[in-house]
Amino acid sequence: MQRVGVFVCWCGSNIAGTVDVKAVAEALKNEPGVVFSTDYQYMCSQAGQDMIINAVKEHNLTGIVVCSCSPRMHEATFRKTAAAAGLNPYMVEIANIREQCSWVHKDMALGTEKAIILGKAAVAKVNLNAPLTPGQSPVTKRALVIGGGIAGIQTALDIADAGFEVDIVEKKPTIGGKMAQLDKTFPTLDCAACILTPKMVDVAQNDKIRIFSYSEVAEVKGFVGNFDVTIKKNARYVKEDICTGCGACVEKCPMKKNPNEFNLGMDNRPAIYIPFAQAVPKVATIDPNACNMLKNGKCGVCARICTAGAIDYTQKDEYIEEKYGAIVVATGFNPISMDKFDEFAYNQSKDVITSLEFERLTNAAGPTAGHLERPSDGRSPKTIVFVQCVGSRCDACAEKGKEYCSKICCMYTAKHAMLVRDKYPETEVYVFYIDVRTPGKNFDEFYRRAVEEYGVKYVKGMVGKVVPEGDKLKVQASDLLANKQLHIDADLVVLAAAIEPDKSARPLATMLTASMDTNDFFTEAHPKLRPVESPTAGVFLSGACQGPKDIPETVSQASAAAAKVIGLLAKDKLTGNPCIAHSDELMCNGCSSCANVCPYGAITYEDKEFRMPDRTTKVRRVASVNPAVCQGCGACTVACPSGAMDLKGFANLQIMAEVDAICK
Amino acid sequence: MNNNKYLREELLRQSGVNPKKCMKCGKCTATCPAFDEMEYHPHQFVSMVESGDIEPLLKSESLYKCLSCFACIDRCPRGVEPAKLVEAVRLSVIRKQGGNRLSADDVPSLLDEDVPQQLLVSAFRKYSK
Amino acid sequence: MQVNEYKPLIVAFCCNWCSYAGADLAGNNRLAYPADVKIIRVPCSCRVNPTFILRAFQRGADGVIICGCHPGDCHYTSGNYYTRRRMAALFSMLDFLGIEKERTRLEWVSAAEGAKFAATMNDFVQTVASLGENKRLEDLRCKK
Amino acid sequence: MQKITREQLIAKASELLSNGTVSQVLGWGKGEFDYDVTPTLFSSAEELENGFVFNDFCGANFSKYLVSKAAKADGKLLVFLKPCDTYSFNQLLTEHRFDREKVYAVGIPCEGMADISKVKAISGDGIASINADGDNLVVTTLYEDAPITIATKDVLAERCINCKSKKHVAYDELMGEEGEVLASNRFDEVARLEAMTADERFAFWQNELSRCIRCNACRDACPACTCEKCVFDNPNSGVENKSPANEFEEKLFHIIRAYHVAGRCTDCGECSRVCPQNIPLHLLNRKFIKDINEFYGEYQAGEEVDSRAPLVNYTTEDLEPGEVFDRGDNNA
Amino acid sequence: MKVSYFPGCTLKNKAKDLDLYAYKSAEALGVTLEEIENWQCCGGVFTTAKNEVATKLSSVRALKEACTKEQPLVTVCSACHNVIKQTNHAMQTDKDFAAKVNRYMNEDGGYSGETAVYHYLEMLRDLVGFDTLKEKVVNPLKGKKIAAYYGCLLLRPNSVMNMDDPENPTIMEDFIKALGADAVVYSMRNECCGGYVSVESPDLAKNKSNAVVNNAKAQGAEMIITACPLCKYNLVKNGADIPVVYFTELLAEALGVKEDTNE
Repeated sequence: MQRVGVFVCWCGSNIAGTVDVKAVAEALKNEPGVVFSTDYQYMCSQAGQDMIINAVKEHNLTGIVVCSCSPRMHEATFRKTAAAAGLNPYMVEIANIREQCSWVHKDMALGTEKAIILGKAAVAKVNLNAPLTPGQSPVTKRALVIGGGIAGIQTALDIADAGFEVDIVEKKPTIGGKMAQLDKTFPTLDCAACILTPKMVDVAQNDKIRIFSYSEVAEVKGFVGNFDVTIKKNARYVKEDICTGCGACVEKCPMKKNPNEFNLGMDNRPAIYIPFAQAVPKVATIDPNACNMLKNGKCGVCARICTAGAIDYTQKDEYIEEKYGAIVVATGFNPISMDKFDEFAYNQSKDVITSLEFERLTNAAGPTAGHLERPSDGRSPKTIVFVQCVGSRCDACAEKGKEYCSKICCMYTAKHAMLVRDKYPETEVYVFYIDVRTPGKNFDEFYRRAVEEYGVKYVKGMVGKVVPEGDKLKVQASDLLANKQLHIDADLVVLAAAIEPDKSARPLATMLTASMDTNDFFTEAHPKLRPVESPTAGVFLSGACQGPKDIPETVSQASAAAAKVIGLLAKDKLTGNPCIAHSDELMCNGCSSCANVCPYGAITYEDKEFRMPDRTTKVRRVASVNPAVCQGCGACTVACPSGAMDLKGFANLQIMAEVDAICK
Repeated sequence: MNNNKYLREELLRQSGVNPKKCMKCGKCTATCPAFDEMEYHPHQFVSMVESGDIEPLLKSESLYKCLSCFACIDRCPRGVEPAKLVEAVRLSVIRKQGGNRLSADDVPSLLDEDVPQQLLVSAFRKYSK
Repeated sequence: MQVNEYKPLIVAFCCNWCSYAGADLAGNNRLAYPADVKIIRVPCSCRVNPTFILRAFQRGADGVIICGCHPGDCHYTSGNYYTRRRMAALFSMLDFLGIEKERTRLEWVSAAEGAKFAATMNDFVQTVASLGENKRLEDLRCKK
Repeated sequence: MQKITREQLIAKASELLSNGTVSQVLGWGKGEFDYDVTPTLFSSAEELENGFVFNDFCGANFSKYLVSKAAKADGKLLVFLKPCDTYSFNQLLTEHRFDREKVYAVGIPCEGMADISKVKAISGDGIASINADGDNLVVTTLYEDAPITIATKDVLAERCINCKSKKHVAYDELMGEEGEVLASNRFDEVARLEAMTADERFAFWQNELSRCIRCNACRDACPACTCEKCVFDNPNSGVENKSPANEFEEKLFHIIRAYHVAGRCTDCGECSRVCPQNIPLHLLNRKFIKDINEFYGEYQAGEEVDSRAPLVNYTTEDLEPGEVFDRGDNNA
Repeated sequence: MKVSYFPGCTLKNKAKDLDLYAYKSAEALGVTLEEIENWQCCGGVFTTAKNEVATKLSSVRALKEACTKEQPLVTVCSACHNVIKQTNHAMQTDKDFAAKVNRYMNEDGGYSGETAVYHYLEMLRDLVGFDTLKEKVVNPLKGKKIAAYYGCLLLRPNSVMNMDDPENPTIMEDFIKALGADAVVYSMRNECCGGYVSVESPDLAKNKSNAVVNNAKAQGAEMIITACPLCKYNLVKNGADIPVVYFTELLAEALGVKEDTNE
């Protein structure tokens, strides 16, 4: 039995208005173990806390019950108070008589009665409390960045700049991500490659940064400060450390006709390839689905041509295990499939393209060397129709598309339209829009320039149908302001496809136990105050994996995530939560039920020798909990049939005592 | 407008359409095959019923020009279903005494020998009560 | 108002991360529900042992409700999935023994669903009140 | 009548003892009466000859004894397993409850075991001897002059009438022919209860459970109840109780016991066999098994070693507890 | 396999071909079409208003009969299919509507949308299988460039009809390929031909149907197939200069049962 002090808070009138606090304090005086009971206007104030500290000393209290607001509000405060009074901070229990009593009940008598019961439950619990000491765990001073686009690159550079080691895992053969595929960037129109590739080179040359390209995360174990990650390095059949990236193999490879992913399939690449000239690492990769040598054992041209001897057809996927203190998710986005929007004839005509494909068509390093040509016949288009919001802002009951605004389309379409009119002034350019959304520095000015200086025809309305006929695309659309239906014979139709999180994000979230929203964007720990952290400790969010973002926003979030990581890695020790599971080995059957339900793999087994009553010894298999890994959910405690497994701070007997007190 | 409050509610109830979902993109009107014949277009039906401005619709020939092809329903990104609203307005007209658009007497003059029965029965269903 | 309106005793187990926070939010928004509901905080709905539920009935509870994060949103990833299976099995067993199934309930209440919390509690209290006192799982020794 | 004889089993056991494969034999030992068969350890052919029996009353499931006996045995322990026993055997292996290396399992066929209370219902009390004769049992009693002949099939235990499997899922050696997993009607009785109203069910169980004397036989015979320390014996568990003090305690004990073995119970039926009050306790376990099958897909505990029991598993698409009752409300 | 069959008014009059070929072809494929007894006209168009009950009863009766016989209900005419399927969907999802209908019908057990409704094309795809169909073809229509015309009724509203991707359907193209011919894909195949207003607003109808035919021709079609008598009438009447035939006719031809129907 403890010597319990009860402190009933008025919270001004918040509690005292509906609960007779004096009566509560008085009633709790008679509870077992209670040696002191009082009330005060604001327990959380300095004066209130001092009152608690003095009472602890004066009455030799060993346990404290505060009847006040939610423990989610001030539990931490009162634990500190207890510590200041020389008590173990976990000898405090809170009875929530504000959020769950005075604020939801109107009747003084009923409110008071309930407050007393809640107080009794807290007293019953604290009587069974035991001092708890949080464990400490070390921090591995290395970060993992998953995704090597501009978000991952910026995060990695910032972390490395602070002196910590960073690994980037990128599933493509090169880092660079979507930004590497872009032509110009809004609203400044500087070329994406010109600002991105120097950063890629910085990454490559930074001795704190390692790049695992053509790789993916296979397994994540552990917890904040101590993640154990298995990285699967896919076989690229080229020895990365030997390949010089000279490109001779690429030139000589006879299997030339494979859709070039970097150009979104608008041209071909050989079976052995380097995605683009500034790739990092600049190393060739063999596509095993295209290579005749790998498929049929015939060919071997690249191996013969490679003077460095970098080709290795026998290379196998490699698994690398590494420890990290923090993980940053930067898995980015993709345009959605246009399959469900074939009223725009994307599947029927090569000349209906997405905006990302348009980027490649105008990019000097793209399939047309930057000349705007129709994919079908190479003619230069005279009339181009841009369609906004394809698959964005759809209602869920429309059963296609996304409910959210993709955010970047208005601006890049203005950019596309402007660039076309700039380079090919004779081209007619229509943009069909629902709303033009341009919140951002210099964004609306940019859009206005497209209209006013470059003569882009913005039409408030939507395209309803695109009919490829002959060499034209017959576009039927509405002009809502003129109340007209327009029929335009276009040469090229560009669809601003909605963007969605990369498909790899969902399984990754499961591995990380990081939560996601219904759209598969990662959820932030708090939408306003903790926007770059996942609710899972040690996991941080960078870029479009958290929601649609343009480049400036992505880079700011990337640096913010890096700052959070640096803050974590700068610590030598992390203090854990002491409310964790523990197993009584005398009662443990070793049946593995607890380990089966543990989401963290915190439970392991060992064979232990026990002395039996008849003085013989018996070896039994018993569970033990890794205190650094256990997060204290309690799933194991219910799975355990013998009751050997219990949870500190929320023990079976404590909860039953609460039940008894409430039901008494 | 108050007079139309009841009618508006009735139209929404029997059509099951929620015009508040509309984001005014105009895709219904963009895709409508009968646009040229219509005085009021699908997006106008949605917006005018929502605002209670229903009188002009009741009098409009547009009611009989809708092809019931449902393209506006399927292509609406917001799931608004304008065609159902057009039909609801049309029904509120033809269900009234003398509101029939088509009478049996009209039929013979319309016929040619190949006209499928389907056309006649559907015309009756759509234009008369 | 009836003179002798029956007041059921309801024990609500709420997970710390979602449902307890949801209950707090109901408080913040002053969404009223009957004082018959007494909340016990557990780290996760999966901490709720069937023994606790039976214990509550033994000691005089008329209804027991367990609230957790929505499936997929568990702070501990998977705790509520185990809860879902355990409670499905347990509730079905209680029903098999002829104990009113309306006295037990499992609800998913997120930290944002203060209104749902209050509505759920109002509904549950009403349901249990209409059943009357718990007679089938009572322990006469624990009677007042 | 069993297809395998006492003599065959003794011969097999003696052979394994003499060639050193095993050092001890866990078998059915002679009791005070012919129907009163007791699990016994034998160390020699002589002991076997004197004390080993095998008849229609050898229902005891030996798997559970391996938890305590296998660890203590010096060499290997020979255990005879009927098909239903092998499921428990696997389940205990899954839960790491004994060392497989210490056990030599011999699978034996089973034609179903007799229920002595059914025999007594026909013959009356005072049974002096019971002998198998073909498909019949010949019973002599103190009160009747002439022996009474009873068809074995008429006194089969309920669990054997609804036998789920004649197949052995684990053994080192098999005697006799291997059988098949059977399509039994074992859930019919549960379904019958489910179809009752809640009031009827309550009355049914009130009547059954009120007879409980808390002798703990069900728990002690149950091959899933192998806890080092049972919560009901543990003063620190908060639920310790040693007598069926009232209706609540009866229910608490049986609900929690059934819950603790839910997903692990192989439906061997030992609980009901050993209950001196003839409470159909197996129906509680079967209810859990039936529910689990219906909610989460067919699952037979012990069918495979290392399978994951349904209650320590989940899918994201599992049904909600509320939906359990929505699936056809059969208890209006 | 036996299925319930709802022919509809047009198939018994102006579109007898569609009906006869459907019967013969089904037989050749091992499917028996059992005509609903005393079926009544579906009304040709589904009234979307929730408070319109009486006009939907004929469809419910047919559905109920199929339900009693525990058979799927198959239709050939696009319009009948659309009306019946939408009615069935309303019976499944709109409780008020279903209750009203059941009060009218006053039949044993009522009806709440249990019957599976198949268009004949879906029957070929889902019950027979296009692979099986391919095997049964005796006169492959090699080299023929055929354009499928879906029109509106087969595919829309997609949330109810759920037959195929409403913007990029393939069922008829797959059907054409199964018969050995080349399928011509063209964008107007799911646009309205204006059939409903072919008498009332002939210009609109002409305009729309020409756009369909021209688009098909531009993509190289030599023939158009359809499942809708009204579409066929409208396309032909407005001067389609390539043949427009029912898909069942093509099917009967490929299966080698076309001749015996022309007695």
